[in-house]
Amino acid sequence: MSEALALNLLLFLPVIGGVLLLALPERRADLVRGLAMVVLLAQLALAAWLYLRFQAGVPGLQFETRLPWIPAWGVHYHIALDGLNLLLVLLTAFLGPIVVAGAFTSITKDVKLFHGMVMFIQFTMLGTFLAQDLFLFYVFWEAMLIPMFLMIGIWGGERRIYATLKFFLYTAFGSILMLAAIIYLAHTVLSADGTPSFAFADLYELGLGVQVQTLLLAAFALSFAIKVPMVPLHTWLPDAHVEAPTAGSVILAGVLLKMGTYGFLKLGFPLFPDAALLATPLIMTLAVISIIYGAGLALVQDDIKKIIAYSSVSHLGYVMLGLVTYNLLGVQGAIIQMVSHGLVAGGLFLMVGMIYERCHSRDLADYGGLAKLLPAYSVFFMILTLAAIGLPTTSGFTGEFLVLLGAFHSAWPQFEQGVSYPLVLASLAVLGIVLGALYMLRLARRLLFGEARAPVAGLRDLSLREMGILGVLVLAVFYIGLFPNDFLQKTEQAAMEYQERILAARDGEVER
Amino acid sequence: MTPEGLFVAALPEHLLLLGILAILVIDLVSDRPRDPFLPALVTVLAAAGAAFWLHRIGYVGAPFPGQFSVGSDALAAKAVLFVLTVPVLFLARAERLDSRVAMLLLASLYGAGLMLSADSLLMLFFGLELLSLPLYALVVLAFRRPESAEAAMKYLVLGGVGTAVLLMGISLTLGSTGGLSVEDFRAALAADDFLARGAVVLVVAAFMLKAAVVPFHAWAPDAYEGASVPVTAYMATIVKGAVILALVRLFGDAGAGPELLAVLVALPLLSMVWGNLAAMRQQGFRRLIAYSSIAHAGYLFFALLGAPEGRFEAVTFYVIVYGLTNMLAFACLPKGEDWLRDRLDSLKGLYHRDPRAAILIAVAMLSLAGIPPFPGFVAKFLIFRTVMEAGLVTVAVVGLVASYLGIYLYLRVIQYMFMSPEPARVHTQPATGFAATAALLTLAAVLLVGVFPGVVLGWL
Amino acid sequence: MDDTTFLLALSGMLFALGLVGVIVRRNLLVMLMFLELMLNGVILSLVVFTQMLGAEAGAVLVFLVFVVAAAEIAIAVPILLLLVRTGRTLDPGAYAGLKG
Amino acid sequence: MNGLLTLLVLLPLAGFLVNGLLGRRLGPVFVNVVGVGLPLAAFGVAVWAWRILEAGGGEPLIETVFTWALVGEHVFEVSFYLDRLSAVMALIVTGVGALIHIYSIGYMKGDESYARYFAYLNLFLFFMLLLVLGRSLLVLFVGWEGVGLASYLLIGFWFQDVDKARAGRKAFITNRVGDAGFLLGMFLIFTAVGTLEMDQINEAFAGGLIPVGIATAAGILLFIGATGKSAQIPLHVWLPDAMAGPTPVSALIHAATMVTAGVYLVARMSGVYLEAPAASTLIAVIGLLTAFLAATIALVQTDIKKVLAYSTISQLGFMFLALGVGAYAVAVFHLFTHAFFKAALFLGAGSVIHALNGEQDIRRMGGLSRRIPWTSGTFLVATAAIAGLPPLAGFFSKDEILWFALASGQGGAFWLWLLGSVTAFLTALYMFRLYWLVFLGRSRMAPEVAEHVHESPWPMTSVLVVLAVFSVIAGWFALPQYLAPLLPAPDLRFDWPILHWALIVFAVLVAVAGLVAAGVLYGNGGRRAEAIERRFARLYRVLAGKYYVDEIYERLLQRPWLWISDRVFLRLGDRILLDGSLHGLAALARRGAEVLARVQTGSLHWYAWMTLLGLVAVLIWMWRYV
Repeated sequence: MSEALALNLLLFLPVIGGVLLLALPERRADLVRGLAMVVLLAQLALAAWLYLRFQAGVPGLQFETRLPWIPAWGVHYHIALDGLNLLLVLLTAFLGPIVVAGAFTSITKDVKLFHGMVMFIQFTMLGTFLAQDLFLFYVFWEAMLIPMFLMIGIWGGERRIYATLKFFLYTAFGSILMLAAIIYLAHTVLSADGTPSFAFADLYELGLGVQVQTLLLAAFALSFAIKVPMVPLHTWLPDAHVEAPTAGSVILAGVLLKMGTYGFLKLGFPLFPDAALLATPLIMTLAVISIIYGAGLALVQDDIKKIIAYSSVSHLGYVMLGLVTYNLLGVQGAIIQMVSHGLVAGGLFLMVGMIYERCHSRDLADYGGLAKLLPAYSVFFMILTLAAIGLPTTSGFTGEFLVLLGAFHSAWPQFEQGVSYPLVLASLAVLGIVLGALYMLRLARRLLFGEARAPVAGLRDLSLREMGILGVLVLAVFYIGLFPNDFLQKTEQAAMEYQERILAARDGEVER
Repeated sequence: MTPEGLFVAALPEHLLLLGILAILVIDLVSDRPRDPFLPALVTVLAAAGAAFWLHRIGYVGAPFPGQFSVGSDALAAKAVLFVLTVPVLFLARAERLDSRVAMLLLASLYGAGLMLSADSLLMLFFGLELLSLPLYALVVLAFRRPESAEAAMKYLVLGGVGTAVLLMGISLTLGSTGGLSVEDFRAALAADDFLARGAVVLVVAAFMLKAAVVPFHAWAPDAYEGASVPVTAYMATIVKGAVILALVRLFGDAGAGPELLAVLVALPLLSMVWGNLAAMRQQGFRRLIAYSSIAHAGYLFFALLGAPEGRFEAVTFYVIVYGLTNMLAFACLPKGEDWLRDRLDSLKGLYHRDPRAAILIAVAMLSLAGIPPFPGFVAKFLIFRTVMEAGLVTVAVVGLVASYLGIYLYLRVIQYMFMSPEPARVHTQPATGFAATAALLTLAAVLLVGVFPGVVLGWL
Repeated sequence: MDDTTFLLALSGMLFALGLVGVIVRRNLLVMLMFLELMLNGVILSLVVFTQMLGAEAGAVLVFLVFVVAAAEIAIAVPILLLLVRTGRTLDPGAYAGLKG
Repeated sequence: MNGLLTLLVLLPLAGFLVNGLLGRRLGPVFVNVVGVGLPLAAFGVAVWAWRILEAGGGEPLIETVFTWALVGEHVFEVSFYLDRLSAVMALIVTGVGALIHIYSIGYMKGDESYARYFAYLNLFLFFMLLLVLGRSLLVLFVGWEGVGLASYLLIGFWFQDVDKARAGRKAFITNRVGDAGFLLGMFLIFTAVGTLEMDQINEAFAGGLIPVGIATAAGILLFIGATGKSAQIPLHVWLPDAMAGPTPVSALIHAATMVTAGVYLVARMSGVYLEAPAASTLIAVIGLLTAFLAATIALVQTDIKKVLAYSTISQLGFMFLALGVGAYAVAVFHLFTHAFFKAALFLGAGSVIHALNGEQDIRRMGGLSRRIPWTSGTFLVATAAIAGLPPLAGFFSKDEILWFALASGQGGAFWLWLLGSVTAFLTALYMFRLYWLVFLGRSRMAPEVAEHVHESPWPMTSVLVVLAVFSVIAGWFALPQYLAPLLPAPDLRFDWPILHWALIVFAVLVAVAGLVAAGVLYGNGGRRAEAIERRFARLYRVLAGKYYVDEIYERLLQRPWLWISDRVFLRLGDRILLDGSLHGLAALARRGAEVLARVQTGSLHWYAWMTLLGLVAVLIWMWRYV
């Protein structure tokens, strides 16, 4: 099987799975779950195979498929792997079976529709990452809202309607401005050389004026920043997370938020490098504010899910910080941090779901001393907490360390030239690790330590299935913490290209 | 003018006429009421096929020079509108299709055909009236409900005002340019005198009234609510499409002057905001679609802002998509008492009673909202690209933001179907038979347009 | 003011009067008559323009307007009958069941 | 031998994994074998490695394990580095560590989380070995944070007690503050030098290519990290609270090994500090201040472990004083001796607590020397050692520190020596006070406690004896001379042997004075001390309140941060500004929808009006300028 074919299969497996699901009777929930599991495991296998086949150090796209879709506009069905999306695709495929396995017992209503939605989400998320054509990207980007909307709205908590509408309308507002920018770009590319094109590769070569770039970047950035989310555009996130079912939270935190940072990485900054350089102080500031603001908010929450939701705001601040360092360390760190956050936050949400399933409460005040009641649960929770804090040997450390090192590395030369704000921001970001420990350990202490109590007596510890899920996650967390080099090698070329694209603009500015 | 030219150029219209006559004759000779579905369907399909065929062979002809001519665009538009009527027939059959309804429908369609081939304002006016007059009757024909007469009355009076306004505009055109041909109108568009300006704005206003653009929209919600489902579907899609396609034909390769441009920007924008906002609170499905159609009229009129060569493609594609998705939604509405099935409340928990219908309505709603991957997105993209290509970047951005306002109202329908608990007593049943067939037909078309928009765009 | 301008102004006034009449009168039949008045204004202007410019298309249109006006009334009257049968009044204000 | 250092590091890790995963199921004997056997094996390996090192004449052993990350031209390798400094550290860590593991068998007997305890302890050893053997700052940092984790887990070992869990958290957070400084320092060095391998960093700085400004900044930043781990002002607050953990943990982590990591770091990075006199001075001053202030606090503490904790802080301050004046080897020497006597003291305290069934308040002890002679004896030896009585271990190392504080050419000063000597006096005073109150005098124990007083089992006492022996002899190793090739002694301002001898005599006198003072004050049931307490009540309250540093932090940092998070971020920011404007917009849309719905009255007349208005408006618009 050729790799390009496998890539297409990877993308469309969930669609095939979804159609097969439709054929199953609603009452056979076990069959539905089994089928979904098989399909997503197959997808994971494909993703892993493609990851292994992916060649490090080769510039450009790999395993490319490019077919005309709307020829009159130059829109293509164009998908490929590159260093930027490779890990995210792997992460998405990795979390798929975990989500399904995690929902074995918690989803009993509309099982078929639920798994259909999981498939739909997998499809759209993978599509977003794989797309190499702006139009296609937008289609997937926006389509992703639909299954997520339903997932929160149907299987969510009490205020699910509010949360899901807020999620949809908030993100759609960003998207609509991005759409405006895309339409503008489409028409610009048309008038530039006559052959219409939406291919990223062509768009990178545009060379627009700084003013236009700034406006377009503002539109793109708004959309991406909402999805990341960066303060002050984050308020949809806690509501969505709190109300979403566990699976929704896992997908949301695990992959969906990365679409925002991926957007910046793949599109926002490299498409408009001059504007990106102009906006760097702003984005850097917002990134650091996100780190601190999220950490502060996470500290004063009593809803476990909200704590983790706000921690996502904080953690993705690191990703954003890494992206605007424009050096290899920071960018590579940001990529790793994305994956790490996906695993860690996803895992934590799963664990919250497991305890919620048992006790039907997410209020910290209801819990204490779970380490006594649920030892295995507590071990996993502790490991994931530590990974969230960024303790060395976990994936969180790899990401944060490289990001912060990169930030400092790019800030110091500027400091020596008399520009001190990057250094101040980088230092503040480093202080963020203290704040991170503050709220995560508060969570761990309140939940795991202290006098043993829980709303429900006679709690079962983790089942084998749950241990399996968490075990796999934790292994991945440690793998990235201990041996990140393989990942780094595969992404390095793309990160370098990203960096060069933006630095070329800076050099051009110097010449001017 | 050769006879065969006369015959061929207006072949679709002739077929429609033939169909009307056939139904009339059957009705006359038969001693009991006959089901006119099959003849009507055959007629519409034949007319659409003829239009499509003529379009494919690249037929160009002008049997009545200066009055009636057909070209590629006109034939494509006719084919689209006629094909879109097919689900209307199915819907009508699912409710109540007697020969009167069938004949009125075909007659109205005949008017649309004339309008789309009109080369003079005279013909245009004639076509428009032929399109509208049967509609008043069609609205009232759902007279199992008292509101239908009220709806028809409002539609009739305001439609009459529209007719008068259009005539005044035509008259002023005549006074300003000395002729009634479309070229004369285009000259008036370019002219800068008192009469010409009044002429163009009155004509445009009349078209806006027929297409329900704010502030000439007031009849639409009431008329839609009062009419039966198939008639509403017909009004919301085919009539609206025909009117705007006719206007596009009328404008031809001319552009609006700055003053008219301002009107063409402001009123559609107002329409989008108004329609989208007002629809948020609606409790009736048809009323919701009415307001949504007011907003969509705004998008459609935006196409006129673009460069002449792109307008037709944009509008036609939009009409196809918008028409199909509306039909899809209407076709999936559950069966039951008319006023009950119209209430949004009866959609609550629909997913559990009829998952297929719920999913299809959701698809339709999302497409109307312009969310990809559904074809409504491509249509929206096309319209706003047209606007942006004309250099009106700000207008396009504002328009897109206005279209954002509309997302909520469609989401609300989905929310009702999927996320609300089922009402204690359900008075409606899943759609079956003809409605379900219509749903399947439109779904296939929606999927085709959604997955391969390039094919459709290439054909246009 | 020459005759043409006067006649045109008159036609415009007729038209406006008709529209205002539709708005202010509280009887559906009278409203329909004002609708006809609007059309009369149009016809007057058409005639003036035809006369002035010698464009016979205008004359054709005048006849067409007659036809359409008649057709409109032909449809309007049964609708009014239906209305009155249920509402027992010709005041359009009584028929405001559809709103919102 | 290749892989030896890796083996050394991995042995405790294996212990952690085995005990952590299987320990609960396999029972205490198995746990003992694994949990104690592997650290002992590690000690053996450490000795072996040390012999190889010495066989090579002190030439460092380097073992590269794998490349952690390769980013562009930057290489981050996991590699181990054994020179004499790290060999000493490794020997202390594994040696004392193994002893304390043995002690724990007795101390933790019967605890329901026995396996977990040994797993954590092994985990600590693993990270500590990573810390001392790491070649690059990165590996050191991994160990650095890792021991912090182990410390956190062990402090909160009895997690059902909320205060203990809280103390663990406090330790972790405070350390994190230091770690942030550490990271920044590491980043700065990386930016300046381009590598994190410490031997290369030292070389680069020694080469004089790096500006003094960077050296100073890096030095201070790394020192901030050290203040966190080694509990120096201003980050010392966690260590007293850390006494919540099991006592062997206090001995191992919070006295002998982990807290000395900061000292090790500065000594290891001596290349940087040699280029940064300002940073060195800062270290000396902070170290001395810490030593002095902690000693004053220790004077009035009533919890046996708290006294020892402040004593630890104070002794660490001495080490930093030595580091600050450039006497790196001397600091390590004191670290070495301190490890033994402080471990002995803590384990002795543990034995006391064990004997008294958990009692820790020295006001309710007294007269224990006859009841638990082994403990008492070893405790006395260790007390004398820390007080600096010759010829015990503390005497040698402390004397050296004071000498260099005065005479070092790298920042030695009279006042450093003077305050150091005062602190030495205080040390003797509070330590003998402790001994007096616990072991001598009349018993103040509650009768039911007194009944059950018993000497600890042999695993505990034997360890005490071993440590006491080392407390005696550890000073006889000439560690500074051994380390001199690596960490040469600083130049002296004046090299007068007579002065040196005079100072030694003076130091002995100071220690004896402390002993005597303690005897006078506390000999008679502590009545004289109480009189002084009453006389200087305010001073006493300040000391007993630990200078209110915790309270100040709470007021200045913790509460404002909570306030900002809650009021500014959550209430003002999220709820009012962000969600508020969002809901405002939504309300606006709803309101608009309502108004528009009301416009649609259903009245035909009004509809016609709207049409007319629209027509008039567009006509006026079109005819504006015509």
